[in-house]
Amino acid sequence: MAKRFITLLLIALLAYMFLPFIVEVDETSQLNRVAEKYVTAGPLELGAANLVTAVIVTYRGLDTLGEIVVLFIAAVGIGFLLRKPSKKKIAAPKRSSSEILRTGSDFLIPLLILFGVYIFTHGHLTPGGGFQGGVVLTSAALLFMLSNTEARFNKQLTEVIESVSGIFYLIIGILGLILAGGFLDSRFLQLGEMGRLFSAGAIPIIYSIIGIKVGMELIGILEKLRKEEI
Amino acid sequence: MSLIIIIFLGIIMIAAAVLALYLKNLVAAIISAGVISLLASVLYLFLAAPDVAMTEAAIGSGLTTIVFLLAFNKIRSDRED
Amino acid sequence: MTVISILGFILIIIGLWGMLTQKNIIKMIIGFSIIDTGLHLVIVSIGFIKGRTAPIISKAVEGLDTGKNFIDPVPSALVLTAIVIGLAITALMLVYAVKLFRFKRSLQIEDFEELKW
Amino acid sequence: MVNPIYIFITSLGAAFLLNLFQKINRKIADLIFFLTLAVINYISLFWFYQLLQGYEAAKIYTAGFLPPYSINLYLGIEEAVFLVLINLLGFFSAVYLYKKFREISIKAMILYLVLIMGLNGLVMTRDLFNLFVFLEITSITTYALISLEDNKYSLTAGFKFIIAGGLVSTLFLIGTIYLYRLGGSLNLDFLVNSGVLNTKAGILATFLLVFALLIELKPFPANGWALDVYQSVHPGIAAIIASASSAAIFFVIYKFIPLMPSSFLPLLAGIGGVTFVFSNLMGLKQTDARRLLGYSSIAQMGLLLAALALIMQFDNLQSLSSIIVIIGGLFINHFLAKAGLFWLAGIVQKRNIRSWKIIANNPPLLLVFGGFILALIGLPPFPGFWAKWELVMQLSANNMMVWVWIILAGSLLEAVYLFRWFGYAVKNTEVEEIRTEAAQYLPVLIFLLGLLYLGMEGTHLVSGADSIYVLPVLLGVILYVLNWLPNKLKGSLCLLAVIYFSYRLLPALQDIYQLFGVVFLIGSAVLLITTFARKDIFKGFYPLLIIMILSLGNLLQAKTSLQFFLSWEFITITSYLLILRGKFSLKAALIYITFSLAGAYLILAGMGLAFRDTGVVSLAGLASIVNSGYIYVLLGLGFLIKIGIVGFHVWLPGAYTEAEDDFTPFLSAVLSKMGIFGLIMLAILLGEPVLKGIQLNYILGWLGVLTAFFGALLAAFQEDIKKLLAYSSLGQLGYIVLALAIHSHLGWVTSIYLTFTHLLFKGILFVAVAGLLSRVKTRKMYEMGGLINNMPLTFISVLIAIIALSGVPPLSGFGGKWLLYSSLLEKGWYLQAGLAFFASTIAFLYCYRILHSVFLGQPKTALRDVKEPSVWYIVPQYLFLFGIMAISMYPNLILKPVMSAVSTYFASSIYWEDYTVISSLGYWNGNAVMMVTMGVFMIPLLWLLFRIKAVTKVKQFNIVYAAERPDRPETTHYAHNFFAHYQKALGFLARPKVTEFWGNIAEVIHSVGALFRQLYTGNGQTYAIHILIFLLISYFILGVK
Repeated sequence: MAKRFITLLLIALLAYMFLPFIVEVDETSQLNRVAEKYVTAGPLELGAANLVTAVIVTYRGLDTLGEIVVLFIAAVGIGFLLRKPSKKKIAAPKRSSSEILRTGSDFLIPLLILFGVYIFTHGHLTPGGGFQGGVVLTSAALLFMLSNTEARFNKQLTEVIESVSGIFYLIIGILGLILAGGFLDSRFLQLGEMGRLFSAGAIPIIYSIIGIKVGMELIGILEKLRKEEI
Repeated sequence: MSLIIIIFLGIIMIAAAVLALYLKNLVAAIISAGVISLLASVLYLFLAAPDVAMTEAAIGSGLTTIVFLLAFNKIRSDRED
Repeated sequence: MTVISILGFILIIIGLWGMLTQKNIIKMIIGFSIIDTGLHLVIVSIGFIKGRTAPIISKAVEGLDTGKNFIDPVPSALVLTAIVIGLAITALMLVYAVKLFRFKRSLQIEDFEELKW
Repeated sequence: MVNPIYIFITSLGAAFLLNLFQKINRKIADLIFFLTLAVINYISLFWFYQLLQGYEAAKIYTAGFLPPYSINLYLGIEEAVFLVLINLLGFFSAVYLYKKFREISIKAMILYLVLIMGLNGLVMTRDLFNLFVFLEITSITTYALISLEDNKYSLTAGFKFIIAGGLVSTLFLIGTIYLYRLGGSLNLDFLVNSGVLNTKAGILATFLLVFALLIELKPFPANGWALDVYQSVHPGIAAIIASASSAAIFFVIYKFIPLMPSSFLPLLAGIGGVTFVFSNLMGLKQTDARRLLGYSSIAQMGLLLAALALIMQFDNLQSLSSIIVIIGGLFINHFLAKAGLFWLAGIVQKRNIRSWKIIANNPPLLLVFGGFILALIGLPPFPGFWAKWELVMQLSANNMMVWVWIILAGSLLEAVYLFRWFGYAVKNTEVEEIRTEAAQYLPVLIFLLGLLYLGMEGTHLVSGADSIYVLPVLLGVILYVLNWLPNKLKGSLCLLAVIYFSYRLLPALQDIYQLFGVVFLIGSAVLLITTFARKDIFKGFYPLLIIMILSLGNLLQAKTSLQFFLSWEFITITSYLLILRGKFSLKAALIYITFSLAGAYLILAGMGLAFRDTGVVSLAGLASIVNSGYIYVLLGLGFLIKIGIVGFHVWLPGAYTEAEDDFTPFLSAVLSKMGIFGLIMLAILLGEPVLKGIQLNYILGWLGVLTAFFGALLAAFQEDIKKLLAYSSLGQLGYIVLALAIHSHLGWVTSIYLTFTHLLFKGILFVAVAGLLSRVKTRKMYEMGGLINNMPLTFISVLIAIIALSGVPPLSGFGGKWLLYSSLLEKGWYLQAGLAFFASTIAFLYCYRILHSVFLGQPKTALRDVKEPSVWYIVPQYLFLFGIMAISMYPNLILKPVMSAVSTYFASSIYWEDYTVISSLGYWNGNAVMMVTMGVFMIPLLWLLFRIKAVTKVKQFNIVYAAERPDRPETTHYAHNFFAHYQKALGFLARPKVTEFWGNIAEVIHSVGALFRQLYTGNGQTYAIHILIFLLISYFILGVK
């Protein structure tokens, strides 16, 4: 109990410590230099309508690559941690899923995939992008897993797609380095007319790759958590 | 108007957070934590950040909850062995 | 919006409380994910400017000065990254919980004190 | 020009593809893995080389926009150094881990590659959020790699690590976002001077960032998780965490310094200092090798942090080279040695440090182990030595003496546990072999060679150093390589080397220095003959001996305080290692090195003060210091500890007794004089300093006479012949110090004269005892007896040495005593003279006992067939004997050179007439004394010999007891407890009070260490709470302004 009390005291002190963040930092009414440049020059420089996408894919592209890497190593790491299967591996009798779920998912899965693809290909135009699209792809896969409890995902295929999309990402980055201003510069393709699907340089391509890679990585994580490799 | 909604949502979120920590039933606690993220994604709309709202809804509340449940399921099946 | 950043900090504090006092490892991880949610709220609220819209060029904002009408896109971009990283860490923590349970048949943090001093 | 961004591209490309390649062929995947590591090594080395040539630093703008609009990387010379080290370690650790990787899973290789890439990113990026991403990349890969050893220990540790890491990243992110809000940028260079520090929130944000990074450096007390990780993970991974990851984080903190408000630096220094001292304190109680390394790692990073923060606070900007020496030296030293030791821990496979003795079966491994230990402690010839030296000098110059003491205290604690560990490793009693594989052994060896190379490079960077130590070390290495030669040949080579070295050195030295040269070098040369008696091949003996002897010579020709200290440390290390060779010397050697290092650190601190006052490291510069009392005290105390002055003598009997029998003569006859030399040098340079109105020489004199008194007293009550001689040595050194303290012409003449005679008779006695012990397998005197018939030659030399020692006419000792009392009376130190006289009467007692117990009386049955020791023991004795006879007959042989040497510093107060020395108090004619005494003694002796038939022999146990029964038969021997009656009278003075005192101090320090480590409860949650407490204390109490 004493320990709880001390912890409470500490946390209260911590809250007090954070106080200047609330008290001293008021709401801004102005953009700072960096943001100002992104929203004013961004559309012209990169041709993307969604400026968050412009920041994610190009201006702070290295972060995004890093983020992809984080997901990648999380997937690898989880597989690595779970490399030894549980001691007693009884094939637990899985309940087969209901008819409704199965027919429903047969119908839904293609739609979800389509929707996911839409989201990440239109990341430069509308809200959403690679991550969100990738998650939608994952949900399609999840639905598949739920409706077909016996089936195993084609692991080979997801892994190959994942690796290849990762390499493509890097290649596009290098193209930016060689053909444009720097690594991950998306301007080595024509900017095109703003608002079109094929515009904003390489942003849609990068975001699509991200979408696919994120999708595959998340599927990998879920798959590893669901079943263990034997 | 929006302020009232925000405060209302905020109170629910805090309540959900406390519930998530103190519910005995772990599945309920996990879902309760998912609710926080879901409501947070609503708040992001107020903050004019639709991208974040989508992500938080999909990843923060959706996927994270699923990962929690899968892991918990794994632990439960280990316990039964 | 200050209200939302306050809410964010409250969630951080609650999550931290959970992480430091809950004995069950799963609960600790829940605490961590609450911290994460709060943190994301704080970050996004930093970029908000009253009366402005999402930084997406559309018909509605055509012809207006984007510099005067858009919120800061940077925090949003950062949070996207942070959310994904948060997921990765949470998943890893959970896998650790699974592994720990296999070794000790327990999820209580006090049962993992062999290494000390 | 290769764009450094390709470091990321190649490692990521390989990481993405490894899984696919593995499906095709595992061999190809492995090849790609190593190729990738080689490529990133190439890139970093390439840039390092380019930048050294003066090329411009690489500025990489990603996405083709200038900062702050895009993330940029920077690769300057500092970054390049860190990258090269991290990548090299990455490569070699991969080689080391290869087998494990192959066994387990390709996934480990993928994670490993990404980890190394992440560390590169940490070093190069200039963007806060990008830094966060790289931080997470390295953390997540580490979390996963921790499970390379898939057991509950590593996984619990890993989970604690994740909790701490989660907390850290939260703090970091809060800090980052508020800096962005207040500073308008995420770019480090644009945040500096952006005005963020004008608000409390800005300072808080900066603090959170710095604090988060700090926690990654594992400061005390918020580091329980780190210790668990070090203890339980695979050593290959531990090496990466301890060296590479810490290096990257350390560099990030360095990058952040421009951003910090000035009040952070003292805070960082304080945290670093506390971490350094406390981690080492707690390390004392640790027996798990890997956890011990963990403590040491944490301590070293603390020291590094403190050093960095302190240097940044110096008022006057120091020269670049001294910063490179300090930070670079400490860093590289820790980096290479710690990685090497963790690897070694993996090879040895033993948890408990006591079980490390199996390493002694594998000499190359033992050598490497010893090298790393010396490096970590900061001894020459490793980079850490230069770094510590320079650090102490610069701290002193900036008036931060408190820091000097903190750092030296921490270093001493660290030395104790590391040397203790090393001691266990050397004592080989096991037959178990260590399996080594080239892939594991090679990286370790390469890192040690790297350390040696960099240590040598350090010589050029430190002012006042030169390659003075190269010759001894080189000869040592040659002798080590020639180990296969027969023992006598090696010994002869060694002897030749010493003679040649003396031939070159002695003429170049002047006055007193030259005389000490004779003591050190000629004395050693004679003693070397003894070692010819060794039969087996002794690895390491001659190499160490030659380094020690030549370093003694170097001590004399040192021109700068650094050269002096360097040689001093070389002698300390080699003598420690030589003492450690004795069979049961483990404890004695540890005590010896502890006291020696404590003494050395006092000397170091004194030299630091001198540097502060003079600004130069030349020894001659000491003479110009006006207020030299403190320096005199520090240096003097250091020298006195080496002599074993009363109060600090606890190391002496053990070391003398437990050292190998043929090494003890070196300790007593030669090595003990280095402290005397130090004192004389000090007196030459500083004169007679006064501190707070106290005449320091007066105290020194009393210390000397008390040492003489207690030395003699303790000697009288010993049963162990070596111990007896050890205490006797101590007593004699007391006279030398006393004479020295008189600080007059006569006093110094006496002192140096005594030094010479002590060399001669202690040389004889210890060599004789070595010979004796080579035949008789006991050191207990009451177990010997009657050996006069078995070893007449030894008996004669011992007899003469003892006559010389006890100071009775006619031999040289009498001259010494005469000179001593003359000089004491001249000075007016009557009380001291009285006590000295009393002490020499006690000396009679133990002298008599040696003769009587060992050589006279009834021979023991078991020892009836004992023969004279080998000729190699006899020759040096008679060489010394010849010396004694010569200077007894013709004292001017020695007194003349001594007097002329001393008269460089004092006007002479004594003069000569033929063979007669005349002082104001009387005269001494050695020749005449000899003649008279011979007459007085020879007549009775002849008469006794004539009467010898009348003596009746008594059976040994023919004693009648009066109702008293001895517990053991031996104790009935008359020689047992020989001076029981005196013991009753004076025994209370001989009780080991001082030993108890030091024992208690050691006990208390260990208990404090044990107390503090109770903090580490093993509970992951508690560790997180520690971090929180630490955060709040740092912020609120330590005052972040």
